Amino acid sequence: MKQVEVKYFAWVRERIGLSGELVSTDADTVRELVVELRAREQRYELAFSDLASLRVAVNHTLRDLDTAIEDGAEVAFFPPMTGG
Amino acid sequence: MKQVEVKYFAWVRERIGLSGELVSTDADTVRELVVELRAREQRYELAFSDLASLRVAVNHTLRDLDTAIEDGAEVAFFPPMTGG
Amino acid sequence: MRVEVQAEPFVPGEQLSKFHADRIDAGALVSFSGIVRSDKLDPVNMLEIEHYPGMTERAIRAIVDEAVERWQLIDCLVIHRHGQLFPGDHIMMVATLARHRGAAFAAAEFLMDFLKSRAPFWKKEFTAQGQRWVDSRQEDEAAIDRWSG
Amino acid sequence: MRVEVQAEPFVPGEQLSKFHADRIDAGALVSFSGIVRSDKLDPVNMLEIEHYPGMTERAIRAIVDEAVERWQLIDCLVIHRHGQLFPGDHIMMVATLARHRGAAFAAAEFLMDFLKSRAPFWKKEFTAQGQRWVDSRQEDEAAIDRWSG
Repeated sequence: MKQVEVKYFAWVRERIGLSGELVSTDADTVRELVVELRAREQRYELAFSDLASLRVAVNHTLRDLDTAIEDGAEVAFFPPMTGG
Repeated sequence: MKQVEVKYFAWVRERIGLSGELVSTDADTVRELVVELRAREQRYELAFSDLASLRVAVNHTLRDLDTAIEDGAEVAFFPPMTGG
Repeated sequence: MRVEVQAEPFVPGEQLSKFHADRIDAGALVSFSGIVRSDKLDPVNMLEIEHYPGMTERAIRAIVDEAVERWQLIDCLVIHRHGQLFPGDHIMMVATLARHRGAAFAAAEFLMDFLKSRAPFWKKEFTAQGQRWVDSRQEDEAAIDRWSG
Repeated sequence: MRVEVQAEPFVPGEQLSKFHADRIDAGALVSFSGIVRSDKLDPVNMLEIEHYPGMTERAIRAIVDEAVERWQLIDCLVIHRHGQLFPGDHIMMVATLARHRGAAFAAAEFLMDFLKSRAPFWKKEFTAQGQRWVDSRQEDEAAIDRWSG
């Protein structure tokens, strides 16, 4: 089992109702982690319902869903950014 | 005979040795005025030797050599501008 | 190459004066600043900007590094606010110092395009009708693509 | 729409602060300033800028009017110095205030391109080797053409 720090921002955070949580997982990739999270509860299902409109960062760098997850990684989910 | 206020800037001014002068002329266009001025002296001939590298303003607006000259006009000759 | 991510307000003119040390090899200085805009027909009372503290500065630095290398910038500044902002407030600014104006302009536009959709900020507008997250726009992604030529 | 043609020095940051009144319909503020540059290998000791007093402000206003109309600018500023300048001095600046950043950037670049070769200024460099008039460059004319599309 890996320990992963998962973070949520903007409407992902609002839908899940958490800004972050420590997750124990067997997921090898971000995509597998998403499958696990969606299976948990309605609010996760809702937050992850449209993967095309989600962005992922692993250890503070933008990545895609097929990125491998190591033990101790920080994985963040958020909508497309609107800075500037 | 028309009276025309003629002005010279940058290296045109330096070559002719004047920043401006009142000129009495029968020229109908800027081109005819240039012919008259060139005929005067070596320093005018030198200043007007390369017409392609000269710019003309009539009454404070950029014009070309075929622009008509009215009595009392202000005609300025200068190299391509280098502002900014 | 100063990068500031801050809740505090700033004055672009003051930052521009501080930024430009008298470097005699610099010929061109460009600045951009983004302002909270409110429409008469649909007034925005407040703009809340959320960011990702562990990642934001790192993401901005990566964008700055690329701009500096690509246009050989002599100096570069990015300031971006988060938290609660109000109409007329300055959200962020960039400044670029280069030998020639083409480089200074291009680098400033590059920085803006990437800060817009590659730095982890999210804007929420508070209006009389309620709250709404600002959507990213398709043209923001398209703007990124023009730099990959 | 302020236009200043002056011998006196100015500080771009101060001018930028003065320029930007808090208009809540403005979303984007761009500034450019040009600086007297000196090369190590061929140092410029002084730059003298000659202009055509009767025509300069009129020519700049025509350029400003076109930019304001074309990009629906909320405000626009041009300051241009003449006389003797030294390395590190600010030669001129433009600032543009618009609803969106695309317009503010485009208008600032347009103003620069036209000020460069359509406003009656001429630069002379004073170096250890003597004096020389700065030549206009072919690409400055080409820069003008890109706006006629």
